[in-house]
Amino acid sequence: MTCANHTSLPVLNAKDFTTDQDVRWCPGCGDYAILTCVRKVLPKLPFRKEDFVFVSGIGCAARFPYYMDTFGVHSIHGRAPAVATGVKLANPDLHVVVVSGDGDLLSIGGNHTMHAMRRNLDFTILLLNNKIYGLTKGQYSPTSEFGKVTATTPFGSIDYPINPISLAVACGCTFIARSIDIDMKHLSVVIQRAIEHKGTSFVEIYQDCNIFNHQAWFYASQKDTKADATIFLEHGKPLIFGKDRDKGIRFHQGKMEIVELGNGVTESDLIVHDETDHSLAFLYAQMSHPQFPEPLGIIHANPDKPTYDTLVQKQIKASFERHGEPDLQTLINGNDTWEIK
Amino acid sequence: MTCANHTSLPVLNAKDFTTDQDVRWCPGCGDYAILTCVRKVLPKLPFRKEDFVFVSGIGCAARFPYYMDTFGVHSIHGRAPAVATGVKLANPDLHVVVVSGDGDLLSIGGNHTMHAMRRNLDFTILLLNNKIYGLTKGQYSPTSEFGKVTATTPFGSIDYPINPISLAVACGCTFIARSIDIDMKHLSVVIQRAIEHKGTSFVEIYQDCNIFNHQAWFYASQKDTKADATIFLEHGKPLIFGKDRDKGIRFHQGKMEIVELGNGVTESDLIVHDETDHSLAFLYAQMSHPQFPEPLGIIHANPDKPTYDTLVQKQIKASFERHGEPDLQTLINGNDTWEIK
Amino acid sequence: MTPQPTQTPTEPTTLDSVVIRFCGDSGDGMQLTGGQFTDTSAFLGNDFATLPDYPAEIRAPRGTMFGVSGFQVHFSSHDIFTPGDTVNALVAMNPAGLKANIEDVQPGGIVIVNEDEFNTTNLKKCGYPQDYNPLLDEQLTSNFTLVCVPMSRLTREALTESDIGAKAVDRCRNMFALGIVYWLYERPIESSVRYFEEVFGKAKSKPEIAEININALKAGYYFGETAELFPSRYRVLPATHPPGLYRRISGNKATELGLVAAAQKANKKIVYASYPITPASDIIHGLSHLKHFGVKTFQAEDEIAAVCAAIGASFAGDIGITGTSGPGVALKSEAMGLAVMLELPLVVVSVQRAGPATGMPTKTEQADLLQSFFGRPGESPCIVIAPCSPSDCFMMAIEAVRLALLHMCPVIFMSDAYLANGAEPWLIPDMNDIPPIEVTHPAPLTSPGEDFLPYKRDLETLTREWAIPGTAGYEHRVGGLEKQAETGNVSYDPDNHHEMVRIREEKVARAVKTIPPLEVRGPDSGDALVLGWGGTFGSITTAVDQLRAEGRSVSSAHLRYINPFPSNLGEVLSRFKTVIIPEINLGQLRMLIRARFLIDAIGINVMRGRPFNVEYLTQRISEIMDDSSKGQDR
Amino acid sequence: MTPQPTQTPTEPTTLDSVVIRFCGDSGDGMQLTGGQFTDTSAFLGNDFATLPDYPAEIRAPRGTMFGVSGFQVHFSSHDIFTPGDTVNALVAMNPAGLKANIEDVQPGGIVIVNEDEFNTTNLKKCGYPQDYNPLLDEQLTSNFTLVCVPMSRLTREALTESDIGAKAVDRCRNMFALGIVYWLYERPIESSVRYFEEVFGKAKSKPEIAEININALKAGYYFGETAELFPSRYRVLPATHPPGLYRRISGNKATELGLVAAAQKANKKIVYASYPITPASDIIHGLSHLKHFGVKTFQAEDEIAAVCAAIGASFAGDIGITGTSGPGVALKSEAMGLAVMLELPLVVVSVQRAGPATGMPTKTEQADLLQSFFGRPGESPCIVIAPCSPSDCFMMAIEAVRLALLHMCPVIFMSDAYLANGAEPWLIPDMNDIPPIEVTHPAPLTSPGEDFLPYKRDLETLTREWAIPGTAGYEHRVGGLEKQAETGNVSYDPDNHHEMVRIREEKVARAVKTIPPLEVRGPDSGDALVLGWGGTFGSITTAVDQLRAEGRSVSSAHLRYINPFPSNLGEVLSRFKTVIIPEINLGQLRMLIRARFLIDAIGINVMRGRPFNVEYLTQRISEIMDDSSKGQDR
Ligand SMILES: Cc1ncc(C[n+]2csc(CCOP(=O)(O)OP(=O)(O)O)c2C)c(N)n1
Ligand SMILES: Cc1ncc(C[n+]2csc(CCOP(=O)(O)OP(=O)(O)O)c2C)c(N)n1
Ligand code: SF4
Ligand code: SF4
Ligand SMILES: [Mg+2]
Ligand SMILES: [Mg+2]
Repeated sequence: MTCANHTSLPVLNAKDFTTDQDVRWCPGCGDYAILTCVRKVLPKLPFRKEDFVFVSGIGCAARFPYYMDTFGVHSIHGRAPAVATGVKLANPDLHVVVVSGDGDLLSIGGNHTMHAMRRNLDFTILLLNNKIYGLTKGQYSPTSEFGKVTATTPFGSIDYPINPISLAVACGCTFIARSIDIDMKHLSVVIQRAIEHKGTSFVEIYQDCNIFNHQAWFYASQKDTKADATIFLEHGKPLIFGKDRDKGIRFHQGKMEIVELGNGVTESDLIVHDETDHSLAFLYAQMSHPQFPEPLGIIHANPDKPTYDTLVQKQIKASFERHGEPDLQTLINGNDTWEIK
Repeated sequence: MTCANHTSLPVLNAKDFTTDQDVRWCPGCGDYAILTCVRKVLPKLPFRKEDFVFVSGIGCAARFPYYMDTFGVHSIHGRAPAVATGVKLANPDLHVVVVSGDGDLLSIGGNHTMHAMRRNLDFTILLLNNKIYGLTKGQYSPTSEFGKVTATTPFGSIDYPINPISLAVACGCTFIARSIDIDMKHLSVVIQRAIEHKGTSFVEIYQDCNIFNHQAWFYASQKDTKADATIFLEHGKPLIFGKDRDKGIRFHQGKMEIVELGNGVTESDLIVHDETDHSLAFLYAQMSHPQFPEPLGIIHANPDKPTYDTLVQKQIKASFERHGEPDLQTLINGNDTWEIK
Repeated sequence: MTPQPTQTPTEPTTLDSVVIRFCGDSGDGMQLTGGQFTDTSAFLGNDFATLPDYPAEIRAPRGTMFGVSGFQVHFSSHDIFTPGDTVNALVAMNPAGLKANIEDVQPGGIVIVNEDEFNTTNLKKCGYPQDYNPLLDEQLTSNFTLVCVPMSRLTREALTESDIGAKAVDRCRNMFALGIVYWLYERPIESSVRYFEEVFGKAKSKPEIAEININALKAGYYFGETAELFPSRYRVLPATHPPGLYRRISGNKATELGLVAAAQKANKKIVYASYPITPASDIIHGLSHLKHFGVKTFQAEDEIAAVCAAIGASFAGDIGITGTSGPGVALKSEAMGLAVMLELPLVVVSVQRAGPATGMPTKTEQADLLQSFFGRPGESPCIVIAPCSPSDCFMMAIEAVRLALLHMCPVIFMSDAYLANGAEPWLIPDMNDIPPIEVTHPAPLTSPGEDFLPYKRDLETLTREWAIPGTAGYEHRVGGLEKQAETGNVSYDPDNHHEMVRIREEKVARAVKTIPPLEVRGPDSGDALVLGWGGTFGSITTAVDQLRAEGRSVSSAHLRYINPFPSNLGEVLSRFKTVIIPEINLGQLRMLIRARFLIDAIGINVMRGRPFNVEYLTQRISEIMDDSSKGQDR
Repeated sequence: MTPQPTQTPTEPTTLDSVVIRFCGDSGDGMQLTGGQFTDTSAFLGNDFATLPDYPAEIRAPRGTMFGVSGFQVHFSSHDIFTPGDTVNALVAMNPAGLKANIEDVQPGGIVIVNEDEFNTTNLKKCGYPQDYNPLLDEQLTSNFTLVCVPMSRLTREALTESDIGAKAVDRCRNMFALGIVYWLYERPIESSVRYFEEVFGKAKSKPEIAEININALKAGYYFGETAELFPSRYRVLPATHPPGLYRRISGNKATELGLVAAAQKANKKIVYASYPITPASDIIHGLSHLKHFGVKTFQAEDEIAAVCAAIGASFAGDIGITGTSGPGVALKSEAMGLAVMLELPLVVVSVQRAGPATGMPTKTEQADLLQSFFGRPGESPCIVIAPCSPSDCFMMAIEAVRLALLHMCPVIFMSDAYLANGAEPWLIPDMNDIPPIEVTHPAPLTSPGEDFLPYKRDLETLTREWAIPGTAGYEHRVGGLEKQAETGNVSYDPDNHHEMVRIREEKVARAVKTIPPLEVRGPDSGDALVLGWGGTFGSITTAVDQLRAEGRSVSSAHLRYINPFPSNLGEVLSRFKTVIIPEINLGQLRMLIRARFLIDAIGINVMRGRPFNVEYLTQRISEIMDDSSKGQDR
């Protein structure tokens, strides 16, 4: 049941992680690329196939586990992080990946997502954010932009959206990243790092819902806009972006500010990305289109905060050390018995 | 049913807001002071008594409405913000105050709190934070400090606490404040501002649970420590604190830093509190004891963001303007009828 | 505009009723096609019933079995109650559609296929063995009247003049198919032409789209006429409906309109708070357009928030309504208990789907009845009612609101996926004939008066007064803790609790006084009574009418009010030797009836995610009537 | 160490059994006092049963009615089953305690009060009219043996030498009172002395606290002896219990231990995921100390997260358990449906309290039975069992785990507030006598073998195999959508759904094979059978035994397994002319019995948040037996 210390691992490939079930997403759905990506990343990791568990809620994205030839639970709407918590409590050696949609993880399931992150459970959450409810045919989600016209908001939504990264930062999540379905290479790197991370790793993935919200991410995915609308974070590198890489971000009075490079402004004036810096993450959390380019990449990573799973095990170990071999009869008897002869 | 435009309001006092029900909190409970404070604040407001609705969940704090001679709902655990939302949808002219505990509003009810804040519903949330579950006799709550020994964590809790201010900031809450039960004067000011605010106003109140968590807030309430452990925010004033008001906070590389005044460091180097600055709120959200003094006062206030309630009314109005007087029969008939003679 | 016949056709065969099913890929527009056919039949004066059947996936990859979408229309010259058991004519736009539906077609039935889609790729996608083409299979050709039409090619050819792009052109195949069927069943194309002109011609101002669809439709119609593919045309005469203005209506639409009508009749506003879930989402979609009718819709963060917002709205004086399906009802159950305790009006619309858990979310079932009775802790009585047909959702939605307001308690309205999506013609009622719903709130006190007693009751109905925030002098607190009679203060007094439990129970029981007695269809005594509730009305009525026509001593009755039961229920049951209860569950109403009346009611219980098959029902009813041993259904 | 009598006392009166109730303010330590008295009685060999009764408020302002806390002990020289209807001796530490409890005292009973607390402030706080002191009321003095003791003053005087502070000294009044009572009932003080020495003397190293408590206790004892306030001392002889080692046990403690024992017997770890709620919280409190027994506790963010974590844990191979009360069960209901669909072991501990909604959270009730049967959408069968006494919680908790593992489905364990908090002596079973629980998981495949079929079933039990993550070759997916038989793949096939619904139902029904038949207490046929379930065992047994002793033809039987019913239930019922079902609800089991067996079972239904009053029960049973009209209970 435990799976530590494997001396030799079989060589696997994406096909080994592919089930015999036909994938049932709409043609052109961004979920396909993400699935392909995950199938390719897993064989690269030094883990056994049978130690993976994929857990999801309900939604288009949440069909994910059916297509991964690993252990998997397609649970109920919004509860994937809670189910995943149970899996890890039972067996901390498993590699657990939660995959679900923005409605699932932020609307009905927002609380579980929040509490998993603050507890630093050692699993990965892939939030497939298409800014819409796909499976129920196009209602707005907590990430939909203000004013969005959808099935339930014919005159435009009046909810201000939540920024998932902001939430993750506020909850003290120890690994926070963002990527996009169309950039398979970037996505692969991010997902691999996320699964490798010890602690809750949260990845927001911009995902195209081809049917109900096709243009939602165009600013971040289309050739003509993406270079200005996004910024790739690299640990130790200054924050530069733009089609001609001529723009950067620097501090001004504790806030971020976009500057043009040149005219006395040089790279050395710019903020240097440090993924271990949690305060910086608070600043990235405030960057959103169109005021700012939106950060893609690993926003924050803190591998040192003990995980919930580890702490559970530590307390169990301490308890064993204190009590020695448990004796059931002694426990049942308790301290106050009397005998009748 | 509507209550706008009152020309003359009766003069009321705290007693007018007091029910005939005996208050049933434990002797010494911090909730008493908060109750007294609220009873004193309401008469100061230019609102009619019958337009107040107090809504709570379940917990010691949640008994609040029974003691307020206003309309009130003592609902179920964690759901007060949702009930309050319904009240405001029905009648936006009411003044709604949610009062509940840390377990209620952040554990089981975390999601409703979060979504109410992001929607900017026009009501006040008073979070009576005693860092413990009082009513169920002393289990740890999401705000309890790491390592806390409680009924369910005999070996210390292993959950990292959530910072309520952080969460409020992440959700874009338009009024965020913090106060403490023992400082009635400060508390009154904060609560009054909160109720006056248009939009979701969130007030974290440090509250002493005399029975199960008596010393939790000592650092912020006791004479010898409080001046160093807290900092009072005042709009337009520099961030100064300490028993001798000799310490301040300034920016350093986009972060906050504590400095001693003197030796070349002057007040003008310090951050000046601007309650309208949302980015600043992100920084306050990161200040916690013992690394930083904890900010008390109005952390953020943005009265300009349209409230959910207003937007609902706006859409209704627009709809009326578009459609004119609604005719039920026309609606029922629809567009595709046929007649049989 | 319907093309006039250029040659004298053979005289069409007149049929009593026909069941036609359109099927194809989710992207093939089958729901629209079926809807158009239904509307046209409606205008012709046929009675009809429809059964849309779509997959849980939004748009599974083209050509796969999961992606098959279907729409069945039963149209007739006499009164019908169901969408029909077996299909007389199947239109299959691709191999997957054919494969998934062929077994429902009656032997000798017409099968029209788009032969262009029967290529190797598509055949493989739906799992046919290599080198096999069903169109060449003796089985198919000998058992059915197979009509192969190269619809893709013909549609393209018909639209060569359009320069709108191949994709849009290809999307018109369904209209080509509809044209053929219109010709076959002698239906005029006007109504559909008008539809395209209105929807695309004006509103969305895409006149080209309107044009190509209309042209494809015409092309199909002409093709039917010209190609002489069919042995005969068919005619289904108008039904003899009572005179009046009619519309097609689905259960969800009727529910939506009923709620609005009730609110207007009560002179109240609605807060409809909901979280999207199949098959209930349509209701919030529809209502969200009706802000000018005083309808406020709220898409909550989850079902719990939705019901709580509805409760909050009711406290503040609007009518709080929340709609969902079984999994959502489960989540709402704690808060529904709160509403029971607060004694506030609340309507819970429960559109049942096949469970347990996520189950089969787009399919129908009746297995949430006991959840609505007992799915809450403590003794927590709610009124439970259930519409029996798509159009009945209108009147029953009004009833739900009326009962909630009159009795100050939650009313659960049990619809289901079949009712929700199925449609039928509806003789539109005159809104003036619907009586107003009286609601009173105490008026503000001008001088300090007596203390308000929020839990003081009307002696007749046992309901309390509904005093709302904003009313001076009526400040009061409600909550989930047990309350002292009259004052409503928190009370842990043992006798008070016992009394309050009894009062809440009795209050709901007294609702019986304003609900109509149960009516029996057929003689009011006899060998057997077939008792049903909810969406099975159509199948049961059809089956029992048929058996009675065959001379059997059997009647039917349908419960639309379930808690409380109509006052005459026990007496009605006692007049029959056997009581048979068909349900799309394992016997939930049956259990309630057995417990209450101690009669050995026999169940017929089939859970296939679909309405009952009338033939099966007929057969089982006779068997049970024949069988003295009266064994339970398998 | 018990002080030896200095003067020859009058010979004590021997009594069969005594009911004593300690009451006072929440801060007066009544639960501790009652517990100590119970322990001492246990050591003396009495049988006993206890009923703690505390307010929902933590510590309402001193002296108010809401703040009254009570603890009742029934101790006896023969077998007893209930904490007793009427109180023989009341100890009231303050006016509120007296006021709240006096009506339960038998006429002529002993009432010992701390007269120091009957001052104007306190009398006013509990609502007595001005200038009225009940101690001076003829009513009280003539109806009861009133013994007024200035306990506050005497305690202070007894502890003058201690310099620990007035507050701590005052807190010892309860021990002074206990001392008096010990003297009155001839109980030795040793056991309590030892308690204080152990708890405060060592563990928390507060020897002064131990000392003052012990001194107060002794002072009370001496006072009893010296003061000659009582007409007589009383003696209750030891009961004739079977030989063996005993302990006092409450239902919650027994549940906790039973779960641990079951896990050990199954050689499995437990994940107990829960969200605090009265009266279930004790269980997670207790279990959180037992990490070395392989018990992992998880305080989740809410009840939904708790049950989902338990399901996740079961998927991964631990025993997933979740515990709560009615409102929590409501929240868990959607996920319980998921567990039904996943066919994983899950134990749901439901400790019922008085509802609906928040109700009376510290009081007992049995009104969640139907919720456990039907509180989920769809046909969603769970096994339901219910312990019948505090100690029975131990064996039934083991049964819950056994059945969940054996049948791969949720098992709902229905305890209640009375069982949870009540205590009785328990003959501790030998753990070696408890048979192991066999669990198997498929072992890893070493070479790629056949495809694993997760929903292939054991032909006998219909359960599927439990293959857990980490096992090579057994990768599989489970989910809430309907699944194809055997493969477990998603399936919307109509016939498959029907079959799966039937299989899930049948699987639970087959659990009947491993559950014991129902036993009848008394003759196995006769005029009446009184049938109960859950926490009413004690009252029913006492009442029926008494009626039988009076010569009536009545037996009793208690259902501990409710879904499925024991196989012989129908047959047992058929042997009695009348079946009477007392329940602390409005007739929930009664409904199930009536529906299943079509017998006119009569209910006795009293919902006062307390166990049945035995006298009332006895009287109602006779009335029903006498009354041919057999009307239902009011
Ligand atoms: C309890 C419950 N409520 C509602 C639903 C209906 N439902 C299914 S998926 C979904 C939202 C899907 O949105 P998202 O999570 O963003 O996933 P996507 O389909 O966009 O990938 C909803 C509301 C459900 N299945 N269960
Ligand atoms: C659904 C539900 N779950 C659990 C409970 C039990 N419960 C009541 S109050 C409470 C927590 C109280 O903590 P908090 O909100 O911090 O309030 P406090 O008592 O500390 O003021 C809990 C767990 C409940 N009443 N309902
Ligand atoms: S509806 Fe959108 S998210 Fe769902 S499968 Fe289709 S394209 Fe993807
Ligand atoms: S338990 Fe704590 S929070 Fe609750 S009333 Fe007592 S002191 Fe206050
Ligand atoms: Mg989405
Ligand atoms: Mg608290």
